[in-house]
Amino acid sequence: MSVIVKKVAQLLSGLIFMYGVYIITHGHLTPGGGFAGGALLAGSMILLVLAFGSDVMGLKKRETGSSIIENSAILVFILFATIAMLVGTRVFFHNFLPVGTLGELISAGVIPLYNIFVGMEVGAALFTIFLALVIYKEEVLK
Amino acid sequence: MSQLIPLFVIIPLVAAFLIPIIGKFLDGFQKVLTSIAFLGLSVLTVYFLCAGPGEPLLYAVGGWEPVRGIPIAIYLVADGLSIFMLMITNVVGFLVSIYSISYLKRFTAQNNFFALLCLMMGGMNGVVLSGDLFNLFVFMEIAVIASYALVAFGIEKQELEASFKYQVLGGIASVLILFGVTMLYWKTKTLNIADAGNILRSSQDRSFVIFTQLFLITGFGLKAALIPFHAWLPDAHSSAPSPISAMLSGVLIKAIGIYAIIRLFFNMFTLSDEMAVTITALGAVSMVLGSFLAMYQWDIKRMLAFSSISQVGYIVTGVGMGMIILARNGDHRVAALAISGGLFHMINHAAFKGLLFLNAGAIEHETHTRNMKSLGGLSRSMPITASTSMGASLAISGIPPFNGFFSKLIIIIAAIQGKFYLLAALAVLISIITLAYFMKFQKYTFFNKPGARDRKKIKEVPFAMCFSMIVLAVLCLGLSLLIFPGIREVVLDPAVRVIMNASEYAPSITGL
Amino acid sequence: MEAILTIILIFMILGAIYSLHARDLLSALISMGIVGYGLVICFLLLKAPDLAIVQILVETITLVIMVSVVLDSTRHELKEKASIVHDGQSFINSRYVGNIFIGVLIALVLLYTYHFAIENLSAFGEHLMRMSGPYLEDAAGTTGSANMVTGVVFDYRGYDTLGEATILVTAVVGVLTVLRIQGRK
Amino acid sequence: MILYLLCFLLFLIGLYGVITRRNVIKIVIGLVFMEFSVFLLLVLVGYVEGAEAPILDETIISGPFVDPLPQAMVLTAIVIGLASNAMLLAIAIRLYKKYGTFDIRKINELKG
Repeated sequence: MSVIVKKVAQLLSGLIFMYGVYIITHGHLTPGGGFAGGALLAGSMILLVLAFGSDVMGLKKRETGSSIIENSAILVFILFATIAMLVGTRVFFHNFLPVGTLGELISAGVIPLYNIFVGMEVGAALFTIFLALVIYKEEVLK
Repeated sequence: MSQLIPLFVIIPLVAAFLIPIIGKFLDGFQKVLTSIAFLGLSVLTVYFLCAGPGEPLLYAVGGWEPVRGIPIAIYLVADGLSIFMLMITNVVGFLVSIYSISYLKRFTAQNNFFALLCLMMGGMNGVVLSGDLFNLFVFMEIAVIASYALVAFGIEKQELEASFKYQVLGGIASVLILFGVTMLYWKTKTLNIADAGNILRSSQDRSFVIFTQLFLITGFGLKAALIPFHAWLPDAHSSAPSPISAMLSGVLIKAIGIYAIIRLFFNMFTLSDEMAVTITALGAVSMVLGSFLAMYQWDIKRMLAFSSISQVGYIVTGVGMGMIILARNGDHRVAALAISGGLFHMINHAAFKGLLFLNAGAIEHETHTRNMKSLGGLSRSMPITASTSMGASLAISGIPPFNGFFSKLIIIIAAIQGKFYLLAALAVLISIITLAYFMKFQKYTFFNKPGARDRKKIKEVPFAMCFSMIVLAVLCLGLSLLIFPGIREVVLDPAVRVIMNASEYAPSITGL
Repeated sequence: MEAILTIILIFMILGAIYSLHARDLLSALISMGIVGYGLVICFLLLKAPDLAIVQILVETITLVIMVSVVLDSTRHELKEKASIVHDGQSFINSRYVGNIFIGVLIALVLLYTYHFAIENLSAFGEHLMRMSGPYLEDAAGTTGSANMVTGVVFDYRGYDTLGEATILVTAVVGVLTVLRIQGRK
Repeated sequence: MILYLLCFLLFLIGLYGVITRRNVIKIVIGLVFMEFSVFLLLVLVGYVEGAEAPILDETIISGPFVDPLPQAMVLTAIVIGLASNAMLLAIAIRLYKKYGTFDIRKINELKG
């Protein structure tokens, strides 16, 4: 890719990443949430990979760690759901933190936490799928 | 006790998420963790079976109480039928996980295999416990997507092609089911199966009901591989690694195909004569054509796959006859007999078909071929495989005292009492044909003169594989005990009661 | 409202038909994009901004992946044949016309049946809530989430979301399994 | 009514594509169209005339709102569709490597 594309991608991907983080953390207040924000995070990474190529970023070898992030995030997600079985009313997936005031950033109990971990999980998962189907594929097709 | 219900889903999922993280650094972790998790699930199931209170156990996820009598949360329901299905999935899953430890030595990426196995298990447990239409769909998708990957696990030409066919037909089936769920939500404005059942019972909208039922029966029929929706099954079951064939054939098509059909058509929709006849006809056609197709196969696993279609036909025929009798308001005792015959055959089929696929895997593991023509004389070099597969073949062909005899007998008696003479005759005839092609399998594989291959190198498979085969063979004999009233009342009768009394299933959830 | 949606849907259907009959795969994918982004507009008009965001992102990522898959295959076929990938069917064939006729007939019969099936269901825009009614009543007191879709996704139906996230994990493990370099030792 | 019929037509077109097309990628596209039609149907079912999106802020405090449940279901279903498409594409790539084509008439080692 040309220098212009690289420079623009470099600038944009940071913005997209920040926007993804915003969407995730405000998932319980504004449209969007873990899934949309996670897809944005993956999108910013994908943009970088497409602009710079996988060689530059050292993504050719398969141990990129994105699948570890993904598994850890979903593990924490299910852990929170299971913690609810041990505290308070002792029900799976019960919202065990205080609900707080409607419309504030820290409110809605565990929902923002779920949002964050699902966002991480979706972002890492989509990026891994992209890496597998677009980058590793070349290795397979050789 | 109902506090423990979510564990059936949490345990396999947590195991599946841990394996890719820790298995990378610690070799052997994946096998140990999977086996321990599945053993724990089996123990939990047995506990539920023995200590269960008899009435359905309910669990509202998130702790949301019904508002104005309308359930708003996702309910997990552990009633007789669910626990019966859990027993099939978890016990067979545990034995398969033990078997895989040795079988998988030749493959790479064992972490992924065991993670996918755990995910498939979590999906199936989620399906059989779910009391919510959309939740059932979601967990069904977990199970089938894991099975798509597992069928293609060997990444050779045939496996990939089989997986592709399976995925396309499975994808159509999933969309059809989601469409059916959408239609149901449109009509009933709820996703809870019991609540939706109450609304459907009180309304008279035949064109809607028939249309939705056709979508759902096609979707779940594709998943259960009833003829004419069977095109994917012979390829997928014969190409997958053998433990996975045992899981697919023994468990998956029952948990996401037949179980879902039973649950939705008995406990949600009002029984209708046409749909009952359609389901029975699908079952009978599968029963007959499946066994005729199986006769011509020379590939062991293809033969077993076609035989699965035929045996699943028996199950659906049994259950369908019960449905016809109930829809026509006939004798409830005969209906109960037919349904219990179908369910009994379901658990038996899980045992002997799982065993037969494991045997086929053992043969392939040692001789590297599945073609009966090039095998022979294995009874001397592989005594355990030979004797267990003999037991399973006799069981599937309905020879006493093996379990298959009793379940087929119950189905045939129910057919005669319910005046379905043609179905009774077909069931007997197909049983004889089954005996014929399994004797062919036995003769060519274990008793004929040894083939051209080097006999010396062939020896019995490792201990882990033998262990699973022996336990399943013992189960093939032991499940015959289910005809005795004392045991039947614990295992079969609660499941039959749930199926028979749709009106009992609903109030326990919506009435509260 | 209904008129605008109808027009968009007709465009989506035309795009779908073209996509399935396009002679090279790249134009098929581009017209698939028409359908996908049309769906995004429908979601926006139907007051579902969350879905619109997710759909536009998922559609874009899917298109990027699919184009990359197709480009790889067409590149070396281009060298050989100097032509685009054919789907192997021409419109002039008489058997093909017959097939179209049968297809349209089946579609009409099914649509007619469907019309009867949905006759007595609630009409467009007249939806009455039963299960989801309580979800909307007191967001501040129950879930505390101002975005009630998020409230439903993570609280009332959090268990579904667990399943959904698990499906993504399954797909990742499955894709990595299928695309590994060597199958057997 | 016309919207629902068009939606079902999109479903049938997808089904037609899956059944009649001979190219792996076209089959995937057909499946995607079927999924799209069901998503749209779900959201159409949950729409309430003159209602707001179910998101509270300073200006929108009370209803009527459109039904959030079908939206949550579609959110889940979109991700499920993405996952199954990814699996299909992975198999398609492998098949292409083995057979050198996307034409399923040439991918026929098994009898079915």
